[in-house]
Amino acid sequence: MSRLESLYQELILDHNKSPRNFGKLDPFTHYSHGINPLCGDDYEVTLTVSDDVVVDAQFTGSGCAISKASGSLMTLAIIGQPVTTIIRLKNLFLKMLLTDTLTHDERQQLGKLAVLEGVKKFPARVKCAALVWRAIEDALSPSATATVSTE
Amino acid sequence: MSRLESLYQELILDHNKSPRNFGKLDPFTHYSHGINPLCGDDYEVTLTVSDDVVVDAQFTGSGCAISKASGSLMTLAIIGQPVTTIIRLKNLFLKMLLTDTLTHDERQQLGKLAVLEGVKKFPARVKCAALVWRAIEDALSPSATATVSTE
Amino acid sequence: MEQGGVAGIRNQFPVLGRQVNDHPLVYLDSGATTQKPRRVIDRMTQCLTRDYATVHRGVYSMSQESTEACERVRHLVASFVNARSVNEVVFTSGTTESLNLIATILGRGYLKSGDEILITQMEHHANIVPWQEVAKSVGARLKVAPIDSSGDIRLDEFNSLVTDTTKVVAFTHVSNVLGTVNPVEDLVRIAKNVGAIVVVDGAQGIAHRPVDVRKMGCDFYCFSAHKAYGPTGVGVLVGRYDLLTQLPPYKFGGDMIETVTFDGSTYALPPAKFEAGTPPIVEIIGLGEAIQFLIDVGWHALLAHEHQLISYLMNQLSTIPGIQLIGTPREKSAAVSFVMSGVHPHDVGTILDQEGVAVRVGHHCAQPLMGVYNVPATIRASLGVYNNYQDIDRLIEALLTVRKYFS
Amino acid sequence: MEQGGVAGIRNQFPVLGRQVNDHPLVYLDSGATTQKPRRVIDRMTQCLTRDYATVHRGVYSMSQESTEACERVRHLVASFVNARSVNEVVFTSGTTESLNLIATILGRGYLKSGDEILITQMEHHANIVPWQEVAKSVGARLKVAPIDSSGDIRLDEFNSLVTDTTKVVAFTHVSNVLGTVNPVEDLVRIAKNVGAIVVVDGAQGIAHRPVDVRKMGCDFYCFSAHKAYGPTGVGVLVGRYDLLTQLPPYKFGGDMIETVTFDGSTYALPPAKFEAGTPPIVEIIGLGEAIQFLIDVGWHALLAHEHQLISYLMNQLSTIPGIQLIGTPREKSAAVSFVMSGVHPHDVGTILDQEGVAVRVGHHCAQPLMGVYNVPATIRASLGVYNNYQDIDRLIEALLTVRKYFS
Ligand SMILES: Cc1ncc(COP(=O)(O)O)c(C=O)c1O
Ligand SMILES: Cc1ncc(COP(=O)(O)O)c(C=O)c1O
Repeated sequence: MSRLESLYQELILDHNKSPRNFGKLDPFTHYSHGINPLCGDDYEVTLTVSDDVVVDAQFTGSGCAISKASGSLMTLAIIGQPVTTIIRLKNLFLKMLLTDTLTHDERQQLGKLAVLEGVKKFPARVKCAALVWRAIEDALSPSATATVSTE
Repeated sequence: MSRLESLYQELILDHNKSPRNFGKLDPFTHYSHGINPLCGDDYEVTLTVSDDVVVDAQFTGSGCAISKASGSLMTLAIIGQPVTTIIRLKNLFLKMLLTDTLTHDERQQLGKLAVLEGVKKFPARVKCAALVWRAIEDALSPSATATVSTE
Repeated sequence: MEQGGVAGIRNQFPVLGRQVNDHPLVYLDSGATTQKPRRVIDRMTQCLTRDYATVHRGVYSMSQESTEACERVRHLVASFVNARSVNEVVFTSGTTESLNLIATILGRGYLKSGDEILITQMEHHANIVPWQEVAKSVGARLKVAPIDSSGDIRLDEFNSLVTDTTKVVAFTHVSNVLGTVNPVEDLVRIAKNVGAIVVVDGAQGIAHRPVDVRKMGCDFYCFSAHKAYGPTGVGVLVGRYDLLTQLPPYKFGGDMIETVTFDGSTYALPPAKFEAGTPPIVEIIGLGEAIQFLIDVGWHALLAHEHQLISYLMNQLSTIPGIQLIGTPREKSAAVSFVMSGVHPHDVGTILDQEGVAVRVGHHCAQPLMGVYNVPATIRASLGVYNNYQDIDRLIEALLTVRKYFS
Repeated sequence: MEQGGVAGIRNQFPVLGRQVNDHPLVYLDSGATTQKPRRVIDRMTQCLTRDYATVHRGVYSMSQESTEACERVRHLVASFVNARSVNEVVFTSGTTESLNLIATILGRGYLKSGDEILITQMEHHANIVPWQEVAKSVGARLKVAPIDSSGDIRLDEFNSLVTDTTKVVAFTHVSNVLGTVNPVEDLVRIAKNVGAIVVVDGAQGIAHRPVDVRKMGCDFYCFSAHKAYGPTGVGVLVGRYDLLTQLPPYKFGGDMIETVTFDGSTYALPPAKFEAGTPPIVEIIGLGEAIQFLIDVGWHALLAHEHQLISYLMNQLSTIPGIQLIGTPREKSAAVSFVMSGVHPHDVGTILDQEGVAVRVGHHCAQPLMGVYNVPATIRASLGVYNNYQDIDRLIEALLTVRKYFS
């Protein structure tokens, strides 16, 4: 697989073309707005959290294939999960992008999200994949800021 | 004569050590203050002009050997001279410093002032020799500004 | 193609021999910054290895020579842009500083509450934000002249936006996104009808069109060396001498003063008044060499080369499905922006990079303009004197690769 | 003499092989600007011939590499001065801009009418005039702490000048005229008793004393690369991150914004917030190499070398009749100023230059200090890592030539 092929895998291109849970919950309990000023990626994430479980999640906005696929895959991964699990997933996901390679066990936990591992070879694109996860982190944090900006 | 010897001739060193007409006329009819901000040369020139003749002239202040000798020699050259002659001398003097070499005749007219011709080989010092003459030009001009600054 | 002034010119740019991601580099980001010809690099190296000394302050020979070398560059710049006098050329750190300088001193010494400042929709952030700030600080209003869909300033609207309360009109010579070459003389004429001060952002102009500030009639013209084959760290503000004399200084420190006491200071005359501190000495020397390079290539060759390549590029782009050009103005210079249906510019940038093709994707520091075209970002290929047909063919091939992934 | 870190170091500075007025160059003006080692020149050349691209804005590999290279320099600077975080390092065009930046933003966002700003009698114009201007614009008062006759700040007076109305204290780390190394930690302690913000002008400090901004306790530390074996056109402001966050921006343009609309703009976080426009990319790279050069020579060698040469120079000067030293402080760094009875410094400078000896004569951008010593100007010999005993012997010989003319 060439570097490009490992970045733009079928699954990513598919989620880019047809993002799942694309929209805005109304009403919602949690919200965050994630922007990347330099490349213009701009997403809103809305959540319905009940009893510390994310019962529904949507995202909307615009951005590159990586950020959009990441958002789509994220919603699938978090709906129905307890907040603590989501935080763990987020940490694992960012670890995959930013630091070491994952253990086999960790990759298992990430499931389909691991398809974004190819992004690691494109340092300029890491923040694209991370953006919606930063927004989730923000939305779920006690001190939610309403807008997070990655750079 | 080395370049240095041509710059620091006996006559110049003598006028630097014992500047003539060094002081400030009181009263005076014409005044100018010449400064060179970068090297700190700072002179006042006072004149008594009567019937378009400079009947007395003094200069005072501080500066390098070149500027001081130039001031001293200038006072000797202008006392007793009509303003028109002084303007001509000034133009000749600046011509000697800034542009062509002088004709034999012109050098004759400058008299002792021609001792400063060696300054021409030291472009950084030309403004030192010119400073008091710029001040005289200013003092005698209808729109005297009280302070002239050379750079 | 490579004839006249640009024949063999690629060999003068060492960086062009480089590989990127296993492909020979195709450099199409000259709008961001140009590569440097060997002679500019050599001139700077020579200065650093043989002639380096401070300016202005030394009576010793090397310092005088250094001062003279920098002043010769000032003369060269003055004649290159046809300034009225060498004292109209102020060295800055770049276009951004030049524009901040002029906005700041107009704010301190000229603009008043209720005055209007007019800019255009196609401005770079460097020609927007300083005016927003100065407007805020003096209570002036910032107005924005609209462009039409092809990327030209709407002259009718511009005309009616210039009124007696308009005190400053600031616009770009050439748009860094649209490639639009503005009709500077026409715009200046309109602005001068009401006596407004005119500031031209020449960042994209200086290396692409002959600049004659007297003919243009503008009061200030700003540019950076690094977009004109010269070094980073140096730029120019060309300004009308009487205005530079009347307006207050900008930065304070060594070399811009006449006398300093603890009770107050008096300032030197322009240009020294605006050049506080040790200037970018080696960079000024490099700027001089870059301008001499442009002169040696010659406007005839520069313009012909640019014209041919831009036509070819626009033509070739039109063969790719789903490409929308952003900016099809009457006169277009070296920047070609576009978007591709179904692909975000960022993805295009990454794929092109894998093919060794360097273009810029993003908002190009012109976010408001992105809003006008309702795109989050564009892909921009911008040309320099060293580009050739092959570079464009490589770009087109790489765009076809993009299409393979995003069909 | 040439041992440890400085052994053979002259060979690294190509300019030192040069002749001036038929004599081998003796360069004693490092206080104005230092010469550059081959490795700094080579690093810049390498960047220009192989790696040059813009920073921040490109997704293509060369631009990313360029961005990373510049950010590595930011890390290196941060660790060199022991900043709390890499985000405390702002690249500027030099000390003068750093000081103007901090004075301006303190004026916009912190100082109020009636506040006091305290500087000292030994400041360079760059650390006087910006404060005069900001004091004027906000209605604050500028106070001046006196020095004693040997050139040390009078701590008793300084102490009593720092009061509850003192909001900013700004002083130089090392005097460019007197060579005084100020007791930064003591001065900071006094200033911090009243909660004043402390700004240190490190132009003459950075290459001569280890700098530890945390240990110093200052809020801002400024320097230029070109006085520390690096390029012109780049400098640094190291600033406390919380203050950089709270204070308003300085220049406006690309890269310092988060979003721009025609109705207003929001700003990026520090350090980007203070770095509008294309930075001096190649110069930042050169600065990194210069700092690595200093690290490689090592403070042990640098300090020992400077100490030995300064002692020798002071000793040798005392053998010449009619020399008066200006500045005999407790701790003295590499600047040695003096006057000669019966000779104006300007004449000394010219004669020395004829002998190939480059010293600076004049007020050294410290006119008020000249007033304190009641001299119009001084002669200043200032040392760099490349100077040796022979340079000093040549200076002394040349001063004896001066005595021949002016006896
Ligand atoms: C039109 C325009 N104006 C201003 C600038 C700012 O120039 P610099 O970053 O060199 O200060 C640029 C370049 O980025 C530009 O394209
Ligand atoms: C003590 C001091 N402060 C500030 C400056 C100004 O530095 P620059 O000219 O590099 O901005 C200098 C050097 O001239 C200096 O010696």
